[in-house]
Amino acid sequence: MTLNFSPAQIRKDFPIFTKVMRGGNRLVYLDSGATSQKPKSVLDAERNFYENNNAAVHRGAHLLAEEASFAYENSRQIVADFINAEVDEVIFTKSATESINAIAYSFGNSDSKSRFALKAGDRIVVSELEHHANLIPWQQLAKRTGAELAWFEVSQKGRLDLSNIDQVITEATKIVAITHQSNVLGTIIPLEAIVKRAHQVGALVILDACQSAPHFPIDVKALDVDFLAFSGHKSLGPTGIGVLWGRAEYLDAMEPFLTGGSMIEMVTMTEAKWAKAPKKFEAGVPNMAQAVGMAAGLQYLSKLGMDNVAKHEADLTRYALDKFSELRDIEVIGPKDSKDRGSVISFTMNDLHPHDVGQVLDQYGIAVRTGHHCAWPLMKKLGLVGTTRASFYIYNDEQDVDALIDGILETQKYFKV
Amino acid sequence: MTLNFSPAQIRKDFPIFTKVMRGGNRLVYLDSGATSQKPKSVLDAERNFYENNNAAVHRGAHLLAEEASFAYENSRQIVADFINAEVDEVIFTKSATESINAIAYSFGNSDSKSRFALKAGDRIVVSELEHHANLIPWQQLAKRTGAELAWFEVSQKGRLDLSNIDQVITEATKIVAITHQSNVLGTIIPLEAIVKRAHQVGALVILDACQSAPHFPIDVKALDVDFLAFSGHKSLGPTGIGVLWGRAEYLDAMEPFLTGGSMIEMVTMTEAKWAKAPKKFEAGVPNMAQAVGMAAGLQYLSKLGMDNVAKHEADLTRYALDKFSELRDIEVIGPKDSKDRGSVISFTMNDLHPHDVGQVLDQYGIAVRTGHHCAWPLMKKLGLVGTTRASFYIYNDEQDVDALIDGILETQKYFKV
Amino acid sequence: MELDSLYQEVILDHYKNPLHKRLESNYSAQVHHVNPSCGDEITLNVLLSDGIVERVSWEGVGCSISQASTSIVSDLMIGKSLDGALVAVESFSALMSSKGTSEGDEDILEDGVALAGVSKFPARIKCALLGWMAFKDAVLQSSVK
Amino acid sequence: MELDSLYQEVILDHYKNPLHKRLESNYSAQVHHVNPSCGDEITLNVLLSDGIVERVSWEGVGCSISQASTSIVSDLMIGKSLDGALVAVESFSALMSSKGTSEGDEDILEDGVALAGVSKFPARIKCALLGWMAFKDAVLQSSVK
Ligand SMILES: Cc1ncc(COP(=O)(O)O)c(C=O)c1O
Ligand SMILES: Cc1ncc(COP(=O)(O)O)c(C=O)c1O
Repeated sequence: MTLNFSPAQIRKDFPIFTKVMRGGNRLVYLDSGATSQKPKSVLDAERNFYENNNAAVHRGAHLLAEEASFAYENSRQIVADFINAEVDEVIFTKSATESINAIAYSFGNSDSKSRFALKAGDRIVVSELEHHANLIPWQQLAKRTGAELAWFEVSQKGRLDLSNIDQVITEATKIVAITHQSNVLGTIIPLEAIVKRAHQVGALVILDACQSAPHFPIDVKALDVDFLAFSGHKSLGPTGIGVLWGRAEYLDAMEPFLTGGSMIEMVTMTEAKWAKAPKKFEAGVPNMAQAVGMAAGLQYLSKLGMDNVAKHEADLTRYALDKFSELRDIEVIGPKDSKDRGSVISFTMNDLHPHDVGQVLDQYGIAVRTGHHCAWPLMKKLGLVGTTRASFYIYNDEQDVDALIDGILETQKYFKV
Repeated sequence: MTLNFSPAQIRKDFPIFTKVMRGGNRLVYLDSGATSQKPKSVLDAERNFYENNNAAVHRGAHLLAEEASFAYENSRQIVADFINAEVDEVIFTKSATESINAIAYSFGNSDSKSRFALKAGDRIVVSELEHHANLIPWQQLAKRTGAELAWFEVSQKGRLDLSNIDQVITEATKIVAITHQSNVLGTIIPLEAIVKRAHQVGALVILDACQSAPHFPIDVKALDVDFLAFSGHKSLGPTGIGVLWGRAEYLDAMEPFLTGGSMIEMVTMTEAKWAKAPKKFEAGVPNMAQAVGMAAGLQYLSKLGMDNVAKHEADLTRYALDKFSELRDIEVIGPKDSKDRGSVISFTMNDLHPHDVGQVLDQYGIAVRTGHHCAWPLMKKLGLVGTTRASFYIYNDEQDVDALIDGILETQKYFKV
Repeated sequence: MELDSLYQEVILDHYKNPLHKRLESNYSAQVHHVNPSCGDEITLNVLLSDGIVERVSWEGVGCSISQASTSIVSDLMIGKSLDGALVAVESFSALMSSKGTSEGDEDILEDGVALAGVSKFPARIKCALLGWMAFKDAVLQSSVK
Repeated sequence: MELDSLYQEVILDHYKNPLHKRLESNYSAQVHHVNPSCGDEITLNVLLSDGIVERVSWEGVGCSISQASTSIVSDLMIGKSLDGALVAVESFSALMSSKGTSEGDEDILEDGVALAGVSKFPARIKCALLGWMAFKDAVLQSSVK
């Protein structure tokens, strides 16, 4: 295990772990892939904002407005530092889902001469691994513009098949929107090759970092992608906040998405001129307290060190995969080795339905996710109705894995399989 | 004053009022039109959600997911009750700005045969009173569809001019998007006449209730509008949450806005079918804690009684307008009598710039809003660069008004005007 | 254990040996229902003639609760009048929203009362309702033909 | 009072009697800048010839800080070389972001140092910068012509 990295100690910072679960059990939370739990420092940061600095940002000369503006802009800086971005490249949204939709709608709003405009003959590339959030917005954009949607396939081993990369990312490709790590299989994709090919043909790369940014170090400059999205609530932060990062030159040239207050430079009854990014993309009184909370969550992670977080999760995943391999009638769906995979483990058990598995585990205080994980096309491709998914984070340890293994054995016993 | 309505008592529920402001003064918060302060019950409700029930809603069989789903859906019911709506007609957004954009984009996404589709020759009606949030989305929709934007004018007294209503709301009108109460002037508009005419020509009425829903009783059935938007943060609730209400029959027939997880019934690589409202309009892991907090805020208001809230604010506004009328070189912009107006008072002072006025008031702990209040066209129409705006809420009382009056006198003294 | 109120023997029996789970070609209405949050799917055929439910058959994938519940509803409904069938659906819906406070009316629901425990597990109610809602949809479609 | 560090006498004087506030028709570049969050607007003309700022004139609406600051910058710049002017703009920008820790370089900024107190009021910094940024924009436009 990683030196000085103590999940037991970390759990003490998270109030929810004192909760008593069904059957009087402690909480074994293995659903951080859906949403993470929140440390006290995040809850305190939000509360402190409301109790001491609450006012509409950028909109008043009074002290509270000044303090609120500072808190909000300081949070933007913290997010920027977390992903090695420039501060004006960080846009606060309500979620990764909104971030991705924002790009798709902004492109759709471009006039036909813009470099972001799409038309019949153009291509948008995704993959079969995508979460619905990084698939449906592109389906819709394709439908609205006449562009064609193409995708990388997934092998039965759960890896992205890049053998036909030049046929998938063609010269006609304008956008490649892809997930960094699968929320179902844990697969980490070969991003470098994809970025290289995409940029070769002049396409923009949009990275869905929902399952990566909370779990390992992210450096947008090193990744060389053009846009990136992730959510606060999966990164120890509050609900209701997400991040859209984009290269400054693109944000400058793009059309806005939501329109309204604070994103304008000038307005008449018939026309409006836009403010510069990031304001251009933040209409209305923003989710200020959530930005502050999200920044506190990222600071908590930075203090642990994202390298340490990644190492801890890798160790735990290896431990869990070993244990799984000893179980009878359990199949891990996705990479069975720990290379290029994150700490998400999907599995099937006998021919029990995941809902039934999850229900028995719940009786032991074990929270897992069951079903299609918002990746319906992937499920169909793999011939599954769903999986049971355990996902690990900083507060999980080997005891949690052991509890899961015991729970699996109890489930098999319960259903006599 | 309203019987048993005690702002001093109410302030005790709001932690921020213990804050020491510039110059050692207490906080005289007169900027609730921008954002309201939050009672402890709201902060506790949010925190309780994170500490005890935090999980992704509608997505798991485990106890936390069940509890989170219950908390979230129960909040929807509380919002529905607050505006006398059906529960499935209430959609959680991040803000009123998003709510209004959601309608505009949804209409824009309609195929040409839909009743929501717009085309050249169709008309969208707004007014000169609009906040940018209820103006620019319609400018953009008009631009995208070729529809024409028309508007009601505002008289120098700050009232909506309905004398030409039949020429403004023509047979070609498809949408009437209008604010219930001006955030600059406090004017409450003659909604009934507008709804009657709009429905006569088959237009849909979209009400921006940002400045009304927090301040007086709202009954969507009685108002007979078709859509309504308001924000949590102006109604004692958290930032990062808003409400879009729409008639069930319209929500059923409309296209979605944001697409992604949880808003679908079925997805393949190339197609998706939508879930029913409200899910259709809530893609992604929602702002759960904010919904819970918003509901707690509305419950706080309901406990006071919205009739009492309205009466208190009306009394206070009358008191303030009386005091203002005794001041020299101060002009109230907008209705000077208390009929059909809310508790927002904009004024100008000598020819001092509002920023300078706000700055001196800040020195006395008085927080007001200065500038164009995101209503630039209205400012131009009235020939102003901006106003100083005091807006009252449940925690304000006559002492706060007196403090403002004293502050105004000090400001005049300071600038020797 | 709390779980046993959910997974009654009767339910596990229906799950392992579901009744009428083979689509018959003779029907007056066919419906396809899904539970989008978990991906469960069901196709259900109803043959209504002279106001009597003559046949119910189905096919689908899902958890033990949805499979057992569909097995139960299909067997229960055969031979009922349209009105009687709708009364049973209503009775079952009420049972599901009872939050564990009702045991269900065995005269109306027969094996269906074994699902009473589901009402204590909010996330599973839609599993139990899937087959019943599909049946209701199908029988109403048949009746207006 | 804290306020006095913001509203120095010099500032109020410039505010009441702004210098060069009348657009001259003789210019090498004209710019229009706004401060969208408060609606302040300014039009500013610069005449640059042989690398020397010959004339600065302006028109606009805004608060005392933005008006005084524009008055100060316009008077300060006349007669300066392009390079000297840009150095002064940099010096003023640095002063504004000093959070009250700097008094400003009077040799370079002259009356401009009276605005030092603004740096303690974050919401007002953009008011003070409006005229300086407009000037910088205009003079750079002139220099590339
Ligand atoms: C009348 C009116 N409409 C719309 C808005 C926008 O609300 P929000 O910024 O919460 O989205 C506001 C407040 O800023 C408002 O006062
Ligand atoms: C890979 C991936 N993309 C996108 C999303 C959507 O994130 P959110 O629901 O926070 O918008 C998720 C999580 O649900 C995810 O796991």
